[in-house]
Amino acid sequence: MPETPVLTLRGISKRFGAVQALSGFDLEVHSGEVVALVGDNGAGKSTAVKAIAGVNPPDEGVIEWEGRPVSINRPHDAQNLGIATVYQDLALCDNLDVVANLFLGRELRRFGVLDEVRMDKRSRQLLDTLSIRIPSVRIPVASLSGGQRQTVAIARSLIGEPKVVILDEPTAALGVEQTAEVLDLVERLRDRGLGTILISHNMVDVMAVADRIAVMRLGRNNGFFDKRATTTEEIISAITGATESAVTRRQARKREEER
Amino acid sequence: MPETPVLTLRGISKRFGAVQALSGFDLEVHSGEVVALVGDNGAGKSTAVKAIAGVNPPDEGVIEWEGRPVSINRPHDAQNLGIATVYQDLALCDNLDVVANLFLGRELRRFGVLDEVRMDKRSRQLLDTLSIRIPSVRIPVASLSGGQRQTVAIARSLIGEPKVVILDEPTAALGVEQTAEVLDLVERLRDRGLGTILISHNMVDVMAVADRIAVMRLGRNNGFFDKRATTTEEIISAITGATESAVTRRQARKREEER
Amino acid sequence: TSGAAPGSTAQAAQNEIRIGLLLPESKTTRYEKFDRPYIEQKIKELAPEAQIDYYNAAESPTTQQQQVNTALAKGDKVLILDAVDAKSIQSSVQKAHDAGVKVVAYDRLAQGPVDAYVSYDNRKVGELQGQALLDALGDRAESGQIVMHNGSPTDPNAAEFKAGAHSVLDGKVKIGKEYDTPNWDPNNANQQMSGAISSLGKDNIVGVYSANDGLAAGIATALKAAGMNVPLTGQDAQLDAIQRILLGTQTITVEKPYKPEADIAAEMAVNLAEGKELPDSLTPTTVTSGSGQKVPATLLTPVVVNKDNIKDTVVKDGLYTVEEICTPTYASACKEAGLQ
Amino acid sequence: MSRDRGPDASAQEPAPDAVPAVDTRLLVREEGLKGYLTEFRRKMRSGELGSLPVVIAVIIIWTVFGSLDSTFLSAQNLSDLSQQIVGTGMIAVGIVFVLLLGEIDLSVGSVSGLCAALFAVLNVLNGMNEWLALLVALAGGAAVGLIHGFFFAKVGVPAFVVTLAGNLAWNGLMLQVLGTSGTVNIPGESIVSKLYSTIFHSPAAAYVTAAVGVGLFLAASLLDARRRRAARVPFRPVAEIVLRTVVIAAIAFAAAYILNQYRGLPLALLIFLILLVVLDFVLRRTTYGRQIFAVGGNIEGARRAGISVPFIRMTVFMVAGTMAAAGGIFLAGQIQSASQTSGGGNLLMNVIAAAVIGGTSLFGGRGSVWSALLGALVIGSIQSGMNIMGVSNAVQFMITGSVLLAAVVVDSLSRRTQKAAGRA
Amino acid sequence: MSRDRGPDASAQEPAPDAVPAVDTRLLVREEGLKGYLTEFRRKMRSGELGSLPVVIAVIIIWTVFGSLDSTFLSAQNLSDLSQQIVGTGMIAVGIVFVLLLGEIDLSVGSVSGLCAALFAVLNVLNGMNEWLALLVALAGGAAVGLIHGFFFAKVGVPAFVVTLAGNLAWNGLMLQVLGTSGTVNIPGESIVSKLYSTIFHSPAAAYVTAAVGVGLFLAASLLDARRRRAARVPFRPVAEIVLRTVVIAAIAFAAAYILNQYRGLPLALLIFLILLVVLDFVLRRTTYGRQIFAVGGNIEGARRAGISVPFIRMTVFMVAGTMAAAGGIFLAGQIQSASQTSGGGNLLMNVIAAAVIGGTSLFGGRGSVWSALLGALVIGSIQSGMNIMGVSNAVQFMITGSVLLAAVVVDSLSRRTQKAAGRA
Ligand SMILES: Nc1ncnc2c1ncn2[C@@H]1O[C@H](COP(=O)(O)OP(=O)(O)OP(=O)(O)O)[C@@H](O)[C@H]1O
Ligand SMILES: Nc1ncnc2c1ncn2[C@@H]1O[C@H](COP(=O)(O)OP(=O)(O)OP(=O)(O)O)[C@@H](O)[C@H]1O
Ligand SMILES: [Mg+2]
Ligand SMILES: [Mg+2]
Repeated sequence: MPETPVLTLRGISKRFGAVQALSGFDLEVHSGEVVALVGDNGAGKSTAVKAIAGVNPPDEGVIEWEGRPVSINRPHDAQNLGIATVYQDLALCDNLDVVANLFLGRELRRFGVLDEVRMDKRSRQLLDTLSIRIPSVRIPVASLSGGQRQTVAIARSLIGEPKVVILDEPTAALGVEQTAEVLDLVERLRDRGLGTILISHNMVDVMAVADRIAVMRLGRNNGFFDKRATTTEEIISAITGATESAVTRRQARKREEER
Repeated sequence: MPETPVLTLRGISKRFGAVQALSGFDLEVHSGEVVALVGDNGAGKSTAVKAIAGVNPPDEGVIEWEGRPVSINRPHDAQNLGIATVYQDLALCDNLDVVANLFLGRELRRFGVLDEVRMDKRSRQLLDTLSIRIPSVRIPVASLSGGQRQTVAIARSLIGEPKVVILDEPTAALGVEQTAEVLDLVERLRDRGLGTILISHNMVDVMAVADRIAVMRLGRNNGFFDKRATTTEEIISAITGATESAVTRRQARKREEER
Repeated sequence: TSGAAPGSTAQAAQNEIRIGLLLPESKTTRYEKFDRPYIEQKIKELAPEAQIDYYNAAESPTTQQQQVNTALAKGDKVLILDAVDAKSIQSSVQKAHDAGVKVVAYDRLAQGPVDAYVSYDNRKVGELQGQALLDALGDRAESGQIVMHNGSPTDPNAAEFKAGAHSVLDGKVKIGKEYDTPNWDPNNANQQMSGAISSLGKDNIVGVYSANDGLAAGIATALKAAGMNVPLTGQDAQLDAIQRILLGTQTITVEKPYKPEADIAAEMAVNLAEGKELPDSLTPTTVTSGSGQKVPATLLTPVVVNKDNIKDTVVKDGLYTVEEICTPTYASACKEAGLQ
Repeated sequence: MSRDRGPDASAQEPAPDAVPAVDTRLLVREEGLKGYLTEFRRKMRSGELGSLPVVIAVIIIWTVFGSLDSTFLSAQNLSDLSQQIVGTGMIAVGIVFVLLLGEIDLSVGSVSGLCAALFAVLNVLNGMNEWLALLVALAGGAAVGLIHGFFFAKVGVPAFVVTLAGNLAWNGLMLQVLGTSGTVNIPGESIVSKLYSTIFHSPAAAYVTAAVGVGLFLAASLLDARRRRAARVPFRPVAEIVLRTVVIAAIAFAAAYILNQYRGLPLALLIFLILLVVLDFVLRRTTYGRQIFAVGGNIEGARRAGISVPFIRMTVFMVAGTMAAAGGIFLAGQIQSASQTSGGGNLLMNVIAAAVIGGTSLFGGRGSVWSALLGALVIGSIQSGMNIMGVSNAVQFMITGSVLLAAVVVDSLSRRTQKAAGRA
Repeated sequence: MSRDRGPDASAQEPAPDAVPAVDTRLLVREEGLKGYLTEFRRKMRSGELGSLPVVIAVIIIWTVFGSLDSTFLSAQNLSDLSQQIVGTGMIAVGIVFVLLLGEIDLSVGSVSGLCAALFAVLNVLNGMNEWLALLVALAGGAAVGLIHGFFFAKVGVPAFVVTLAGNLAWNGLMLQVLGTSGTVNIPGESIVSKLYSTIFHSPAAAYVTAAVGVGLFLAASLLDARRRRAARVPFRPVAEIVLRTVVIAAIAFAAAYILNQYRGLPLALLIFLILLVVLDFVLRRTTYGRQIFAVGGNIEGARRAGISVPFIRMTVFMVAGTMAAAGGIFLAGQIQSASQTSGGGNLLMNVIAAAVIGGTSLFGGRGSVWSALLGALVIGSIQSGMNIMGVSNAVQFMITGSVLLAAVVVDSLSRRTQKAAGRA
């Protein structure tokens, strides 16, 4: 790929006490590309995301934004660059209403005062577009269901003008329909030229929307795959680090049983 | 099915303030059977589970255990009957070590005093059997990864002698390998004659292990399906309540693109 | 204050005079500003080589008990003891006595085998306050009512002031409202006074009894806010009270001159430390303590301070200088009162 | 900033003409004036009681004490009350801010005493210019708050322990500041005394104040409704706005009338009311206020939204410190002196009780500065009533403790109902 | 119950001979005596400081005060100290229990005063049998704790507010109980006085106590190791057990020696030590203790594991109330009287400081009753030292405040390190 990636990670390391969560992790994201980040539990995916988003800055390594090295030490830095993140744990404020949550950290103002009217209007438009079912934009998030909260969290990342959107297991808690809608959404992001990092354990979803797949294992890179030139089996063996694993055993058994 | 179901729910209703989360919900679970409970976000699956487990007793309806009506008002009641539950949110005590968490609420005792030695031994055996990777059974759960915590939570439900195991989205947060292991485990439970209720949004997993599939929609039953006599599409349309939904639209689009 | 030789301090202290001074608290100005320096000064004067160990119990009887232990561990031979709680200290006094240490009860008569006692008479304070109020009222005493503000119900001394005042006032004047004020809190007194004014009506109140100057501060502003100027008592001769007396918003306060009390305590202590009997001049009377002991004692008489005798009381006793009292705000009032 | 570039409505599926999806199980939706009543009933049921319990409490208290002793409801007593609540109320405002974060400040009593002592010693004893001394005292309160905030926000010590330790330490410092001088008189002409005791005798003052307040409220409501209507988002119907305005006007003019019956509008009350309006605006209509609520609701969420949680925490504790200083100054003005007992006694209990009674939740993220006014009114009324009745101390202690307990029980029960109604 | 029927090892895959899986990134594992040192270093780094800071604190404090005034380290002073810490320590034990739940009890001061007053009034004034009166006082403490626990566990009011309200209300009740009599003297022959002041003069008493304690520890350790070895689970090597026993023996006999230098072993200290051993056992080796830790770690988790959270909470507050009563009785025995100031002053600060200084976390789920002993020793030493030096009150207030702050700062920082090392 000739053009500069919008976001590049090089040699990112992060250690938590006795655990080396990331060591020398690399990643590139181009505009208009969906990169799936997959890996076993504890592989370090969320840690990588938090490093990009400024929640837990890395110990070592370089983050480049549109070719320039940048330092991202606070969530605000990432936001200002144009990185929007939807976290695995939703991080909504239960006591605030949907509008307030959508605009949290980037409220619209008029004469220095919150412009509720514009925020209200904008929220309705946004939620309508995503066909999100919410009884009122003025009810506290506390009264929404898990799926509704997840869609609010995703919608929130699209307020502002992100160039890169990071989704950490956005569909883990979602029903089939909502999952389909989120996948639609991811494709729409790509169509609009955004770079997207999608973390998921669901190979079906990954194969459905990703352009490239980055596999992590024990805090390191374990291969990059082009969606069109790979198979689910290949990725799974990169994830588990073996051709022989519980997954393959299951599959073999099933095949046997079917026979 | 002629023999009495081990667990029967009849006309269960539960209301939270303004939301009627369950209305007239029915369910039967037989020994040696895996029942998948599926439904959209907010359909009321977790609410149903909590009703069975005594966490949030239902407002109306009858719960029968081996044919006898029982009342389950506290988690202890459910445990005593032989119902073990793994919750969507893990509910482990971070400050306690793995052994203490495994035996929490049903500690082994010797002369009225905690029998650490036996609990220690038993834990090692159990974790070995499930081939769960944990550095030591004596480290606090706080230092385990999400996947490790999930496996501990599942292992915990097997201490005691449950006749029915309820798993609320046990694989949502799991990697492919751990997912395969959990599915193995579910099948082993069935082989040993336990009744299992499995909640999942992942149709692949559901179709892989379930014998029967109960679909919920807006707090009500929306059909029971026999695994061998149904298709994923049929179940999805029962979940979404329509033949035309985001899921089918996606599939149609994909097929078109591929052509 | 330390400097004892290493090893067993009890032995090292064999020949020197070593006196422990135990005061009850430091929230009230008097202890740190007057009692302690006066006593230390007088002891040094009488016995220049004397060692003085100072302890302040911060209003806690338990702390004071521990401080007595500490004093005994350090080898003090005489304790000048102003008890936080005259009853609670009994076991400590007994312990000191058993260890051969003499105890001079200061200001409050500790129970137990005390060797000497010097104080002002608290009941007398209440009587003086009551009498001063009656004097100021004159014949209005018959027509109107007064409001009484007693001290904190947790302070045993407050009960004595109260009893003394009642013994004079009862039957001479109608008491319209009476309050105990927790923690001697002036804001509380202020609100109580406002309530009393609303309740009784400002024209029916002819005078106010306040157990101390702190309460009087709150009461005076409530009276002022209601546009009233009636006789108001106090106690302790605080600087702010003297200034109020100059302005006429308070009528009297009761001074208990610290110097004589401190001097006598010091003399008693030094005498006892040197193993002498106490001369009659130091113990003109005998009092009976709560635990039944007869204690040789000096009881001093408190003084009523009013606008006319400020110079002869607080200024003469060295409590305050004229400059301290007569800040610019009070300059004209001072002139009027002949202070400047 | 923030031109919304979210997925544009012109994107392919889902069809833009899809009926707005409504979950049939959601029993209540917005629907004009009638919906307002339904909404009100829903709120009651789901435990969002707001200031209703406290209004009822005030009515009960006034009725009881008024029937026991008629002086309680006299213009004079109510007028005194309106002055007396200002000191407590000011400190309670700071507590409201801290409670919105879900934290507590146990040091405000000591801090108020310390700052009053600071003013008195600087101005009266050391002859510093009184405005400057006032500023120093307020700044001192802010600095103390900053210290608490630092240990809480940066070091991670729970706020209630920091401030518990502070409660003792600042009391020690106050004793040190007052030193051997003890009580210091603040002259009647001093700014501090005047702040408390000035009263606008002209009846016009009270009425004009009431009129201005009501007018502002009406204008703001109408303007907002117009903008909302223009933007096609739900708005309050004019009928509802008029109704609200009428209720507020009734209360405002009644209060003005009572005050004028005795001596007129106290400056202290006016300052307090203006402060409340300003701070209420800050909390509800500015980014800073929104961020306070966000931190009170979900700390991690707020942090990830790019809000500097330590900044919010430290500034909120500075607000609490400053308000404690301001309250301390008014309390000193009340007795025209600063003494060693300043800020002690039941003050801490009273201000916490005031904030909670007023309807601000202990659990964070829910409340309003008006709680401080309402709560201080309840506490002040009880005290005034007990003073008039001449109730003994032991009983007063028990009553104050019980009132605080009752307030938090209501808060806790309402939160529990809310939890059951919303999602836990 | 509980014969483990978990999936049997004979099930198909995974192969039973699979190598025990070890995550290569987990840098530390168990490995005998050497691993013990590594483990120690890891604990230090990850913030699990346990009682190390407090031991260092005691050493520093003793060195400093000892060098300033030799009286401090005299057998007489240390012996007095060993008695004086008992009252504070007892109350601190209750606080430790409450802290293990992650809660706080701000009423223990008042409760201790109330119960002491109860005893004094019943026994001394009303002539009730002294054992019965003692029982009533302790039961009173438990009842008060039950009330707090009820409002906390059943109604859902935050514990710190319930107990803050209680602090005032119980103080009021104490004043009521003491009534007009004010301070009540407790005769020297009374059981309460004797509990505090009895001293076993025979040197044998102290040495035998030390020997019994050390022996029990050794026996228990060896037995446990044998059972573990038999069950093929990791066990402590004998070398390590011996080392630990030697350290404990050194401390125990040194303490006995010092006590015998002055007057012997105080009964109060003996009672306190026995109580600590018993409660430590309850916390670490019984289901009840395990449940307390579980509730302190994750309330919802504990609830779902079938633990009755309200029961645990209520009983823990009852323990706190009872221990407050016991402490109050010892404090009354110390001054042989119950007065209106009992339980007031800095007592609350001191006991909270003692519990936290001793290493029990404010954040719940982490700590030990031995904290109460160690913390009370630190607080007691500082006070005794300041008494000997004659430090002024304003300074004492500030120092006590700072010590509490320092203790919680250490706790908070260690928790933060732990969070970074464990999973947040
Ligand atoms: N704050 C933290 N403190 C200590 N260790 C941590 C922390 N966060 C993550 N870890 C550790 O770092 C490793 C990587 O964790 P991470 O959450 O990034 O995994 P993941 O790939 O997101 O896993 P999952 O699929 O379960 O979400 C794990 O071993 C985890 O225990
Ligand atoms: N404690 C609660 N209080 C109020 N409402 C609740 C509560 N728990 C659940 N609900 C509501 O009940 C409905 C069903 O929720 P439930 O959690 O059972 O759904 P679910 O089927 O488990 O969904 P998901 O797939 O998202 O986990 C939702 O509308 C939810 O908002
Ligand atoms: Mg993750
Ligand atoms: Mg669910």
